[in-house]
Amino acid sequence: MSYTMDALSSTLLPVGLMGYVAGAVAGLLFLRRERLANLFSFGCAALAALCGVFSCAHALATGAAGARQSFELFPSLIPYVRFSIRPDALGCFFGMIVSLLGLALSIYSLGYARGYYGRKSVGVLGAFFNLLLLATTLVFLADHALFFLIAWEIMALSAYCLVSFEHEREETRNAGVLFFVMSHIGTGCLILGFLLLFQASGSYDFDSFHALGDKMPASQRNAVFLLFLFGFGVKAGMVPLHIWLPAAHPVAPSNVSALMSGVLIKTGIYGITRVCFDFLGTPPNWWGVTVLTLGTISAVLGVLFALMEHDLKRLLAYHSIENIGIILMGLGATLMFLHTGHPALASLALIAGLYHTINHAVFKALLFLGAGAVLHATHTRNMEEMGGLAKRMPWTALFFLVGAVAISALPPLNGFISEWLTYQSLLQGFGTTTSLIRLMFPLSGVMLALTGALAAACFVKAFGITFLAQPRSDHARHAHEAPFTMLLGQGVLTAACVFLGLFPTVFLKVFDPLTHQLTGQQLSQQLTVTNGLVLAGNVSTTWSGTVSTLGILLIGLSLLTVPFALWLFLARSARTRIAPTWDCGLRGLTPHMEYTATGFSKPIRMIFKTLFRPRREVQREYDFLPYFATTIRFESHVEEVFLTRLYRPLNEWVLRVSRRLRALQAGSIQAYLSYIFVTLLALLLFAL
Amino acid sequence: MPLLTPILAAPVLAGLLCLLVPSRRVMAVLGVLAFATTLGLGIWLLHQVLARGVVTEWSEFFSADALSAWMVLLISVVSLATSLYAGRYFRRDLAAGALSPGRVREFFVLTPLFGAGMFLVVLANNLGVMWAAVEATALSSVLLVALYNRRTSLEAAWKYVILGSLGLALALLGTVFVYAAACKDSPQPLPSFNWSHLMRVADQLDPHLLKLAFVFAFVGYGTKAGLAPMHTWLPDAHSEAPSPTSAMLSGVSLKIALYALLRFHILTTACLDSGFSRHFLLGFGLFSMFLAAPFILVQRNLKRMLAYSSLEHVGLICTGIAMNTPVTIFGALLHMGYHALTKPVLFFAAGNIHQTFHSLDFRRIGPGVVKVLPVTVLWMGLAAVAAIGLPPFGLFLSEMTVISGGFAARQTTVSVLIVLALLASFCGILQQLTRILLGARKRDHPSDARRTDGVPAMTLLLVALLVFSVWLPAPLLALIRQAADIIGGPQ
Amino acid sequence: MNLDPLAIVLQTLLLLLLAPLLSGGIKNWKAKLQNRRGPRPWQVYFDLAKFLRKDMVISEHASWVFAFAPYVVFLTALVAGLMVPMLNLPAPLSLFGGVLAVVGLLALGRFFLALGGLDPASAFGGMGSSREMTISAIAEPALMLGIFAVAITAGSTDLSQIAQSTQGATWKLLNPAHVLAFAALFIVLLAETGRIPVDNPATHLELTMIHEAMLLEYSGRYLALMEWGASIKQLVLMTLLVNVFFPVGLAGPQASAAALGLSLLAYLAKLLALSAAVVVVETTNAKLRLFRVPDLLSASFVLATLALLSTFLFH
Amino acid sequence: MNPPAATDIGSQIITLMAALMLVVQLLMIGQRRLLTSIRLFAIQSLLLAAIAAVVAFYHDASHVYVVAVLTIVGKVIFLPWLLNRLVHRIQIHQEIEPLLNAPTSMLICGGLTLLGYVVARPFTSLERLGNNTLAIALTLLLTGFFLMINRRKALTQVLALLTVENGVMLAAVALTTYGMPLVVELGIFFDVLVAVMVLGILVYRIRENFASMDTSKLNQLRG
Repeated sequence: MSYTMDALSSTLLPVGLMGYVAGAVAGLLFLRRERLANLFSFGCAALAALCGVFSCAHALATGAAGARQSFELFPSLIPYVRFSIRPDALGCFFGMIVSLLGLALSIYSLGYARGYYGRKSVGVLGAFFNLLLLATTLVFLADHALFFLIAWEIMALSAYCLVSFEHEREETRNAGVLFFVMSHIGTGCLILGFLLLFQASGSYDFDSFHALGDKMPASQRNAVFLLFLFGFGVKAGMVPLHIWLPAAHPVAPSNVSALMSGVLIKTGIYGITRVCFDFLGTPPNWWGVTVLTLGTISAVLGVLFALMEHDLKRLLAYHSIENIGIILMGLGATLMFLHTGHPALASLALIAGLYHTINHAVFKALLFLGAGAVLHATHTRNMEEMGGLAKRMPWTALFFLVGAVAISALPPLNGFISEWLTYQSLLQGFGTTTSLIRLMFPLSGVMLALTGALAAACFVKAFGITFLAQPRSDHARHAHEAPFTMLLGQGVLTAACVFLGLFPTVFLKVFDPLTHQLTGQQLSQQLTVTNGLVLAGNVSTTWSGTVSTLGILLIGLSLLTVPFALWLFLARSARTRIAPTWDCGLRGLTPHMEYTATGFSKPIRMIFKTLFRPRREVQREYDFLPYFATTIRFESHVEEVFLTRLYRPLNEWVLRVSRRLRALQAGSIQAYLSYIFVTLLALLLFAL
Repeated sequence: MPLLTPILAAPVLAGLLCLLVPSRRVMAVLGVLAFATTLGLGIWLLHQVLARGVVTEWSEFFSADALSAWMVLLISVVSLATSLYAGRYFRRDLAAGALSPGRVREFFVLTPLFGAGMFLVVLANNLGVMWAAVEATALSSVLLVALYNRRTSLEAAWKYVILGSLGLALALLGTVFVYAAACKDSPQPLPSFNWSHLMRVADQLDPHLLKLAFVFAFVGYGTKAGLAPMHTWLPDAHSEAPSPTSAMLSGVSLKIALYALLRFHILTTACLDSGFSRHFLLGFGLFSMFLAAPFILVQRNLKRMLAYSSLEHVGLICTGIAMNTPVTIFGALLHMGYHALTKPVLFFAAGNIHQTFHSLDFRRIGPGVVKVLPVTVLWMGLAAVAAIGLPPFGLFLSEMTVISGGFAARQTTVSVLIVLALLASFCGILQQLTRILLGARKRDHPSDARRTDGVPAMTLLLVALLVFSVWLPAPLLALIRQAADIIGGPQ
Repeated sequence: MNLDPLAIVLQTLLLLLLAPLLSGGIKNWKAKLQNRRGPRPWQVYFDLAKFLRKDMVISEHASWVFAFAPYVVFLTALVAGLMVPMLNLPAPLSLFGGVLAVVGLLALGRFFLALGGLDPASAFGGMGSSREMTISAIAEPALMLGIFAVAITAGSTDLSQIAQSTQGATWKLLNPAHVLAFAALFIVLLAETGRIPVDNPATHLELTMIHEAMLLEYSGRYLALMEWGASIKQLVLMTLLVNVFFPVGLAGPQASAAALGLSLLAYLAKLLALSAAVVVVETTNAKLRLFRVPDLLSASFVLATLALLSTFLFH
Repeated sequence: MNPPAATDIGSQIITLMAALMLVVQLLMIGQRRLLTSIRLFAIQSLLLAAIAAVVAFYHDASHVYVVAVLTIVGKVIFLPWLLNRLVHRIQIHQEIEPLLNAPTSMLICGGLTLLGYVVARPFTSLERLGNNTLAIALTLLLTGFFLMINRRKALTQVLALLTVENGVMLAAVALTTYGMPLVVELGIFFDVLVAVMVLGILVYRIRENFASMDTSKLNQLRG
């Protein structure tokens, strides 16, 4: 039985891949028939994703993933290239993430794409959407470096096409180019990294790379590590390589933004995990320290920049940077534990990181879908023009709220679980070494706390300004609830959030084959106490720490009896009136009197002003006294340090040099002749 | 049954016939027929070469080894596509009054001759004849460059012919030196000047003389092949020539000059058996790659940008060959092929754009070409994706092959440099094309938009490219391997 | 290890009943120190009862979030309270979560409190939420660091375990780690419970108010829940301080009624001492400007870091 | 087979004429009137033909006579005539000021001559007849090259190109006993002819379009 199931699940995988291909083709076939294109391309995507979810989840649950052998999709005649894939545990885990999101997003897109009818070609959107899903899945499953690179580049290419889907606006075009250029520079590093590995092993098969690092000379090994860290860091949006992310994610169609934030940047995480824990062997200490530090910096800076945004999708994009940072903290800790020889603890940190990976995928996609629904309804991304949507689109508001609570790492939802695991592994890390390095663990833990608190602040702002209070513009006033498919898509992800939050002990089993593959440990038994209700965070007897979100929820609900009992006794006669908000005796509150997003984050802007360097311009016109202004125009900017201090100068320098060089080709034939002449003389002298 | 002679004869015949026939359409058909024939013969030649090693005719006056056969295929394909494209193209020009019928006839006469010249280059067994043939291609293409008779096109033609003939004079001196070294006292000169004979006696030749010969040949043919810093004529000629000619120039003509250069390289290496000539190729190849990038980055003219990208690809091919391992040479030859399939598409698309907007200046064309020429832009986009070395197209594979070969042979520095240069030009082309192709039209576009011009030609090339990217037929693979062995010496 | 319903009920009752008394007592003492008569300590009970009985006025702009928030605030404080050992070890819900869960739950409450403040579209509410979230954002690292210092020494994130280990032989009154961490957490306590010098609990309509600004639109039973929740939160934090740092008199598991009584007395004594300290600070200090508050909290952060370093030195 | 004395004489003659070619070259560098330059070129080609003839005579290699004849027909008679017509057609007789003034150019040419000798030294053994003919050939090539760089008029550039060609042919004659194979010779010959025609056509068109022959005005294509 289980054997046939396994066979089924392993056959389902290629079926899923074919499904994506079919979706892409369908999209192109029905270029002119947008309804059919929408239905078929996203329908195929949904089915394919379903197959993917099933086969990956099954492979992980039954541990079959451990045993899978690599097989060729189709033979190639180009030397060096093999189109071989192997759904091992790590691949399956990420494959599951992409398929899960693919499912939800495809359902959502069925409704979302209607917004493009008559304006843009839905077929193209669907085709590239399928292509992106396909390429991403292949990136996770590829078992051969060149095949990996091919899938990687196709992924980047289709992502580029999707980002510049609404290419009429210049902002979009520039964002697309920035994204593609950055990602390709990253790819260059990956190519070099793989080539170094290839030089050492003589083959491009991932098998031949396994634990290769131990055989390589240290210098080369470090070079490989740095190359991959850079290459994958770009894709993951690690500070300071993140600048493409807040530019590209907002301008893409929202279902694509969700896919990019949810899955695309996770390919970077996948790469780092694959390389560090599968290829490079036992790491030296500074690798872990580097990754942990970068992670911490990314987390804090990401959330700080997010707080300054009042463009809803840019805000979410910056939060992706933050969460990538949190994931990297887990991975960095893993590296350090592997160095000090604590495999169990390393596995715990790894689980924390990867758990946060899937969590972030789920809730960030959910939030982007919510933002998409809002965009769909109000046609603006500017939070200052929203407000009051909770009444007009209650379901979207509810889903977004769930996402917000989850991403703020608040119990009982999934963000809390993964950050809790991260805390546990960091705190236990303190005992693993006696060197001063161990201070890094609690300190980065504290930074994690800061990040969480700031994230909470940021999402109070995001949700409060967007959905609560009075509408700030006519768009918002006439907003309407999103169509059913869009809600369904969000619903799926919400369910996933709740499941991952309330039943971590169930989900933990998924990690067993994974940690077994990478660190030779299986922790799910150890981390589950009292018949699965409670999650434990300790891998050694010298530490203890438990949590149970489900328990907390149940107790909380049962304690609801207290207030309700009080109603019965005291407040049976109390009535409820709807009245205007108290307005200090003015003539009624207008939306202008509400607190704005910019105002909300001002205290933080002031506290961290050394980082933001805020500039503001106030123009007020008044008739007779400045206190009675007729109009006030307020403008405030914060500086994206890396952009203004690092990237722009670099770019300008390159352009300047290139313009100088153009003088070589100044049009004078005499000059050209003399180039040849000089070359000839030089070579003659050389040849003598 | 002669094989090489018809390959040469077919285009010459077509060219001469074009002098007589009245209608433009017939001339176009003639061109297509001629090159279709050569393509067929080329495929046959492929099998012959695989069977017999070297095919010779006219008492070894013509001879074709794997390398020549490979070149024959490239020339035929590109010329075929060009003549497919040319018909519609010139109908537009006539309609717009940009050209007189006489000039159009000039094109249809000269193009087959141009092709024939290139065939002669690769089929001639005798280095002197090879030289003469290269000169012939140069002269025939000069008039094509000057076809529009605009000031700029005349300027380009002038630079092309002056630099070209000068270079060829130097190449001739190189040839003379080789000859001097070859026939010390042998009474009957001709056979002793044959490639086959030269390779046999290579090790007895006077090394000093050969060194000198190679220097002159390198500068000479290098000028024609557009290696920096002798490349200065290249962007001018490519941008000013009518697009079909640009396609042929950058698609094959550069590679033909490179082929001539390679012959000398092989000979020198065989004689000196040292890296003397390799270092030249390596240095200048890398220099070309790195010089191309900044010019692409700040380029304002579409076809000039494409020309610089050709410069970069030629540089890559040189470098790959200079790395001198079987794999890298194989990759370089493969790259030659893929590039020959890609570049013409870009130039055809550029031609459509030029005829639609009457300019090649980015600021005049863009943004939003896609709104006017959707099909053209789609094909151009695909070709551009291929040209900047992205999968699934073959250039990615060939580049990876070259680089991997370099790494496998522990030539890490060179390979890293290659990767860097490729990155740079990628960024340039990507942002430039995005700027003009995508976006919304600012000003109202001309009504008579060429929506489907040249689609057959482009499709032919792109389909071929895609097919050969994922699946190389075994004989072709064998042929390229054999050619690689000829260049790298049998490892 | 399983749950003891009785303990849960008992501690719930204790939290519910003791919290109002504590805040009332503090109010009363403050008045006394300022030579006022002040309200009676148990006045707060009457207030709550009054609120519960009264009709509710709900803003026309408010959405369902406005109604949802009070429950969350109230329940999170309560559940968090059940994870902190009050009279005996272990705390009833110590299995369901340690200090991280407590902090998380309080943050959840704060999250909805702030949303509730934003919902009625009044500028006061927005201002309050903004400041509340800011201050908590910079208070949380200090809180965490202080807790980490003790958690690492105790080798657990479970409050009961921490208390136990500090109760054990290793516990010294003047363990520098503990002293520094306690100082740090005391400052955090002031910030979290909205006390002078961070916020002034006595104001009801000023541009300086933080906590009150968010409650401005609440009335009737929602207001009752909010106030009650706030006082429970205060009790929880104070309990956390006293029982983690001075676990004297904490009864062990399955303690007899007498032992529980004793530990109750000890507990009350400690609470009185701590609240006395709070009162003294409140009366002797003036409220800080908003942008001075970070300095205060960074001071507590430094203290916590020192605490951590000292553990490092004494390990 | 000729007596060595005869070969000796022959080699002397050849050396002399080669030297004369060099002199003519230098004169051209100094010269600014187009028609004179064309004549000088004719003389140079004549000398080249003569050298070929001498070689043919002393080696009684009949087909080298063909070379000599071709040179006379082509470079001494036809091309000068063609260029003359062109000059009359486009009404330009004076070369304008070169980029470098005469003394500097002379200095440079001296340097180039030196280089030519240095490069040619290892190969003196290969020369069948005359000594240092190869050196002179190289010098012709280099100075011709320099002439192209230094002059602005399109027509002068053509002439310079042709002198470069002469240098190459001299080298061919000097180095290879029997001259190049006939086929090659013919190929080269016709190529040169066609090249000059093409150049002529272009010069004519440029003259039409630019109302000038100044190549330094051809600088619209940049970057």
